[in-house]
Amino acid sequence: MNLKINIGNLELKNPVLVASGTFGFGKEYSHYIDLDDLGGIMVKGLTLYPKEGNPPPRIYETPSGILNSVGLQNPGVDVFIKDELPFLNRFNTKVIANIAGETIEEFVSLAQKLNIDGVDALEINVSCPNVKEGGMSFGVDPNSVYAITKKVKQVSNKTVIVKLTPNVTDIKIYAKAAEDGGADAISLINTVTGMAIDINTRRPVFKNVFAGLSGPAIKPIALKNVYEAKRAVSIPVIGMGGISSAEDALEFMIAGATAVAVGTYNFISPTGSIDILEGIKKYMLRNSIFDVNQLINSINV
Amino acid sequence: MNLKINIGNLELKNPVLVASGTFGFGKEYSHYIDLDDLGGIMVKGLTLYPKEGNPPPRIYETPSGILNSVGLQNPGVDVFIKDELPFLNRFNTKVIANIAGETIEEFVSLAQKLNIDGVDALEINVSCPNVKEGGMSFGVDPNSVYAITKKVKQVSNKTVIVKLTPNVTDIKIYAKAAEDGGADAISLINTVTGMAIDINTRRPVFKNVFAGLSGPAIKPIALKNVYEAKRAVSIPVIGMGGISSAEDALEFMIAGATAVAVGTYNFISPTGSIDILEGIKKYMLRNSIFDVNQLINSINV
Amino acid sequence: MRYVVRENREITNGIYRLRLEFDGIPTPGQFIMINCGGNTLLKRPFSICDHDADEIAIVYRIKGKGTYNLSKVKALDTLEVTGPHGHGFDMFDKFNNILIVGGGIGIPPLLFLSKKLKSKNLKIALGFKSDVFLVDEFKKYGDVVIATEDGNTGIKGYVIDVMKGEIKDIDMIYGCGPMQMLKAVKDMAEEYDVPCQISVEEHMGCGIGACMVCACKTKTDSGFQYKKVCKDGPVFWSREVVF
Amino acid sequence: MRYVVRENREITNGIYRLRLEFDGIPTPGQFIMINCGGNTLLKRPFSICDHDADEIAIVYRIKGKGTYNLSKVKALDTLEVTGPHGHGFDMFDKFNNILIVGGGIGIPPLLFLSKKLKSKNLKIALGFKSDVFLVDEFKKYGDVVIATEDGNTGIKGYVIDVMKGEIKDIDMIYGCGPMQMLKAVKDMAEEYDVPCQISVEEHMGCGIGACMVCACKTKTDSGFQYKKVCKDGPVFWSREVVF
Ligand SMILES: Cc1cc2nc3c(=O)[nH]c(=O)nc-3n(C[C@H](O)[C@H](O)[C@H](O)COP(=O)(O)OP(=O)(O)OC[C@H]3O[C@@H](n4cnc5c(N)ncnc54)[C@H](O)[C@@H]3O)c2cc1C
Ligand SMILES: Cc1cc2nc3c(=O)[nH]c(=O)nc-3n(C[C@H](O)[C@H](O)[C@H](O)COP(=O)(O)OP(=O)(O)OC[C@H]3O[C@@H](n4cnc5c(N)ncnc54)[C@H](O)[C@@H]3O)c2cc1C
Ligand SMILES: Cc1cc2nc3c(=O)[nH]c(=O)nc-3n(C[C@H](O)[C@H](O)[C@H](O)COP(=O)(O)O)c2cc1C
Ligand SMILES: Cc1cc2nc3c(=O)[nH]c(=O)nc-3n(C[C@H](O)[C@H](O)[C@H](O)COP(=O)(O)O)c2cc1C
Ligand code: FES
Ligand code: FES
Repeated sequence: MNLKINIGNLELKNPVLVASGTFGFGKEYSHYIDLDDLGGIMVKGLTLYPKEGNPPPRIYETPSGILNSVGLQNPGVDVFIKDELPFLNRFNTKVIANIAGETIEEFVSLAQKLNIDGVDALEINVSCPNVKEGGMSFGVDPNSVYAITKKVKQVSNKTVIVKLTPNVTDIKIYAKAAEDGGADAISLINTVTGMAIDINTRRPVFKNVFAGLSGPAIKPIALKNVYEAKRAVSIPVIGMGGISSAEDALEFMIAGATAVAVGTYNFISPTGSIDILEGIKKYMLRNSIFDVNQLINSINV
Repeated sequence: MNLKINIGNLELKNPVLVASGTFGFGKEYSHYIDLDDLGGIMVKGLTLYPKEGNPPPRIYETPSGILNSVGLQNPGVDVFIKDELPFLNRFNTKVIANIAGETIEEFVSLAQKLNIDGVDALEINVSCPNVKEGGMSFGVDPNSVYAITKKVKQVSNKTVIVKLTPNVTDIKIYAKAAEDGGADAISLINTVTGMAIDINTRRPVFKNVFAGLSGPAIKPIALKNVYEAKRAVSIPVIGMGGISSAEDALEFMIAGATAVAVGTYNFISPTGSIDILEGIKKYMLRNSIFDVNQLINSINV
Repeated sequence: MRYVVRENREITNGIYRLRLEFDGIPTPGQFIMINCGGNTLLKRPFSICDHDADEIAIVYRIKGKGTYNLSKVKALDTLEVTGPHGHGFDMFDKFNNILIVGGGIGIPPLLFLSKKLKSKNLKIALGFKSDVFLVDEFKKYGDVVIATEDGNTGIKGYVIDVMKGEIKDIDMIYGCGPMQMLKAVKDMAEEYDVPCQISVEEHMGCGIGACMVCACKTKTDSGFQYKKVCKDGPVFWSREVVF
Repeated sequence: MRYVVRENREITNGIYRLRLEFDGIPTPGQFIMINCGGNTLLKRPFSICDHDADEIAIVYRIKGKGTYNLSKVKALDTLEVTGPHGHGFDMFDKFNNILIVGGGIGIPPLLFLSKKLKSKNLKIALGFKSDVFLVDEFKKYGDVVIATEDGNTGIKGYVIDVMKGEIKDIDMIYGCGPMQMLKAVKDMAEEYDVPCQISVEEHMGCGIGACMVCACKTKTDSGFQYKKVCKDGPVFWSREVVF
C-alpha cells in the first residue's frame, strides 16, 4: 500500500500531519506516539522574538469545540532552532515551521533564519485571530497574502505552504492569491473567529474579546473551504479543522486535500493522529485502494 | 418586571422569537406551547411562487450541529396569506414574514403583497445558502443588501428587518449597508456554509454540495457576529445562531441583541423557546434586573 | 415528555426491544422521537411496535451513536420522548384479506398493525438478513412466512419472493422495510392492482411537520411534490411515492 | 488508557470519591485527565488524592457537565484517563515542621501529600464552606484544625485565620485551594518568610505541555513569564506566582 504523498518537492511518508499550535514542538507527544509514524509535524507558530502570549483564560469549551486565545506564545525562532529543532530532527518525519510575522519584513527574516537543515517546509501563518499585529489582518487581504507569499518564496529554499483563514467571503480568492504568489501548497482552515461571554460578570471570557474556534464543531465549515479552495488552485491543499476520526480525514482527502492535519483532537486523544492514520489504512484495504493518492480529490459530484 | 422591547416601531411583548424555517407557520408548535407567549414568530421563508425545495436528504447531523438543505420549500406568499396567516393571527404575538426573492423585483412584489393586516414585520432573507437564484449571492454583496433594503422600505409599511449571512469577511459592512438602506433592524446569523461527504460513495451528502450549518456548534461564531454588527449600527439587532438555553440567549442580549430567535433548538425541544424565556426571567430576578432593556448591549469590555 | 423505561433488552444480535411508560394513544405506523443523549443532537425516530394500556414498545437496531446510546439505557432510567407522530396505516373495514410485508428493521411497526387487524385474515411475509425476531408474536395474528438472505430460517432469499406466492386474493397490502423492498412491493401491488400502503423513512429535524427536511417525493396531477414523512407520512399510498 | 473504576460514591453533599485502577506512579500534587463523556470535548483535570499499589483515588466536586457525568459512573465502568501529569509538590528532607493549608476542593491532593510526609511534624489547616470531608483521613498524618465559613465544624471563618495561629516554627508551607486563599497563603508565607509551594488551577487543553493554554503568570528577573500549569505546575513556589 502506498501512503506517500507530495507537497511541492517534499515527499511525505504519509498524509497525516499534526496542526500547528496543538502539538508544541513534538516533545510532549513523543511519550504517547512514535513521531516517526507521522507524515509531518507543523510546529507551534514562531515569531521573530519570544512572545509571551495573552493573559489567561486562553481556552473555553463550546459545544463540540474550543475557543482559544493563546496569542502565539513561543520562545522565538532563534530559541526554536537552538533548543527545539535538534530534538525534532532525531525523528524521521518532516518538520514544518509555522511562521507568524507582524510585518512582511518579519516574515522574510523568519524565512531566512529557517533556511537551515532540519526544516523541511514553512507554513506562513497569515490567519491567527489572536494577535493584534499581523495575524488575520493579513489573511483577510488577498494582496497581503500574495505579497507575503512572494517575498517569502524569494528568500526561502523550503517548500512554502500558506495557511488560510476561513473568516472570508470567498476562500477561492485567497487560495489563488497564495498560488499566484508562488506558494507550493496551501493549508486550511485556521480557526473560525468566535466569542463567549460570562453572563455573571457580563464580560467577554477572553481579554481579546474574540478567540479562535476549533474542533469537531467546525468540521463542516473546514471541509467546505477545502473543497472550494481546491477547485481554485492546482497546488496541493492540506486540510484541517475538526478532524477527529479516520472518516473525517477521508472526507477531507476525498474533497481535495493531499494531506490532513490533526489539531484539537490531539488534546482529546494524544494518540489520535496515529489512530487516524491506521483508520485510513483500514479504509484503503477495505476498498481495495492501494495508493492513497487515488483518494485525493476523488469526490463524485 | 418589564420584558417589552422595541424593534423599530414594533413593540414585542418579550425578546424571544422563533427563527425562520425552524417553526413552519406556527401550527405544529401550537400543540406544544402557547404561541401567545412568544415575542414573535419568524415564519418559514416565503417566495413569490410555490417552491418545491431540494431533493432529500435535506438534513445531516454534525457534531453539535446540523447541516440543512431545504431549499426554501414553501407554498408561496399567496397561499401563506390565504391559508396560514389567519391561523397565526388568532394569537397575540407578532408575525414576521421572512421573504426570499430571486431578484430585487421579487423582493418588492413580496413586500407589496405583505402590506396587509396581520403581518407585523418583514425579514429580508438575503442569506439563504440553499438556493441557486438570489439567496446568499445577494447577502455577500453590500450593494445588493443596500439596494434590496432600500427598495423594500420604499414599498413596505412594515417594520423591515434584514437578515445577514455570517459567510463574509467583515459583517460590519453588511450591517451598515442594511442600516443605510433604511432597515429598521438587522437579524443574524443565518446558517454558516458547510459540507459533508459520504466516504462510502465518495459523494457529497447533499445534491447542492454545500448546505447550511446551524445549532450549538455555531453559537460562538454567531455571538461574535452579533457583537460586531451591533458596534457598526445604531438600529436594533436580533441575535440567533445556536441558542439552546437561557444562558445562550443572555449572552446574545449582553453582546448587543435587542431580541433573540430560537432556531434548531426547537427541534431538540419543542417547548425550548418558552423554557428560554422563563430562564431569562429567572436570571433577571436573581440579578435584580427589572427591565430587560437593561440587559441589551450591557457587555463590560 | 420524560418517560420511564420499563425494559430494554437485546432480543437478537444488535436488535433491542425497549418498553416505555407512555400516555399517548398511538395508531399503528406512528412513531416517537427519542433524545438518545450523549453527544447526539437531534432526536431519533422509532416506530411503535406495540401498545398496551400505559406502555409502548419499540424494537430498534444499533445503527450509529444514537441507537448505541439507547442500547445502554436501563429500566427505571427516563427518556425524553415526543409523539406519537405522523400519519399511520389506514385500516379499512371493507378489506379482509390482508398481506403484510416487512423487511429487517422495518418489521416492528407491522406487529402493532397486525395486532390491530387481528380480526382479519392476515398473511404475513417477513424478510431478514439472517437472525429472525418477533416471529412468534406475529404468529398470534396470522400466517407467517419467512425469508432469510442466508437461508437461516424459512426460504432462502428475499421477502419479495415469498410475497409473490401470497398475493392471490389479497385486498390490501401493507409494507415496511428498506427502500429497495418498498419499491418492489409497490411494483408488485401495481402489477396485481392491489391497494397498498408503505411506511418510508427519511432523516428528520423537528418530527412534527414544521421544518420541511423529511421530504418524500410524491406524484401529483401536474408533476410531483415533496411531502413530509413526519406529518403526511411515514405511511403513504404506494402509488403516490416516487422512488 | 482505559482504566476500570473500582468505586465512585458521594462522600458529602455534591463531593465524590472515585477509586480507579491505575498503573502509573504519581507523586503528590500531580493530576490525571479524565474524559468525562457525554457531550464534553476536553478531558478534565483532577488531582490525585490517594495512591496505592495499583489504584488511585480522586475526590471531586460536581461543577459543570463533566463532573456531573463523572458522578454517574459506576464501579466496573471504564474511563479514558491520561497521566499522571505535571510537577507535584517538592518534598525536602531538611524541613521537619510543615504546615499544610487547604481550602474546599483544593484539599484532596494534600491528603496524598500528607501521607507521603507522614514521618514529619505536620500541622494541617483545612477550610470548608460548611460540610467537611476527608478530615478523619488527614488526622492519621498530623494535627488537624478546621475552619468552616458557617461555623458548622471547627472555627467559624476562613482557613487563613486558623493558619495564622499555626505558622510559628514552621519550615515549609504547602497550599491548595481557591485563588483568594492561595493569595493569602502566599502573602502570609512571605510575611513570615517561610518557603511555600502552592498548587494552582487553570483551564487546560492538552494537559501535557504542548498547547500553551494553561498559562500561569510568574515573576522573572526581567519581568514576568507565562508558565504552564500542566507541565511546570500545577505546583509552583508561591514567590514565583503573580496573582
Ligand atoms: C418514521 C421512522 C421510523 C423508524 N422506526 C425505526 C424502528 O422502529 N427501529 C429502528 O431500529 N429504526 C427505525 N428508524 C430508523 C432510525 O430512526 C435510525 O436508525 C436512527 O435514527 C439512527 O440513529 P443513530 O444515531 O443510531 O445513527 P446515525 O447514522 O449516527 O444517525 C445520524 C443521523 O441520521 C439520522 N438517521 C440515520 N438513519 C436514519 C434512518 N434510517 N431514518 C431516519 N433518520 C436516520 C439519525 O436520526 C441522526 O439524525 C425509523 C426511521 C423513521 C424515519
Ligand atoms: C491541576 C488541577 C487539579 C484539579 N483537581 C481537582 C480535584 O481534585 N477535584 C475537583 O473537584 N476539581 C479539581 N480541579 C478542577 C476541575 O478540573 C474542574 O472542576 C472541572 O474541570 C470542571 O469540569 P466541568 O465540566 O464539571 O465544569 P465546566 O465548568 O462545565 O467545565 C467547562 C470547561 O472548563 C474547565 N474548567 C472548569 N473549571 C475548571 C477549573 N477549576 N480548573 C480547570 N479547568 C476548569 C473544564 O475542564 C472544561 O474544559 C482541578 C483543576 C486543575 C487545573
Ligand atoms: C490552542 C491552539 C493553538 C493554535 N496555534 C496555532 C499557531 O500557532 N499557528 C497556526 O497556524 N495555527 C494555530 N492553531 C490552529 C490549528 O493549527 C488549526 O488550524 C485549527 O485549530 C483547526 O484545526 P482543529 O479543529 O483540528 O484544531 C492553533 C489552534 C489551537 C486550538
Ligand atoms: C431547517 C432550517 C430551515 C431554515 N430556513 C430558513 C428560511 O427559510 N429563511 C431564513 O431566513 N432562515 C432559515 N433558516 C436559518 C435559521 O432561521 C437560523 O438563522 C439559523 O438556523 C441559525 O440559528 P440556529 O442555530 O438557532 O438554528 C433555516 C434553518 C434551518 C435549520
Ligand atoms: S422533520 Fe420537520 S417537517 Fe418533518
Ligand atoms: S494544557 Fe496544554 S500546555 Fe498546559
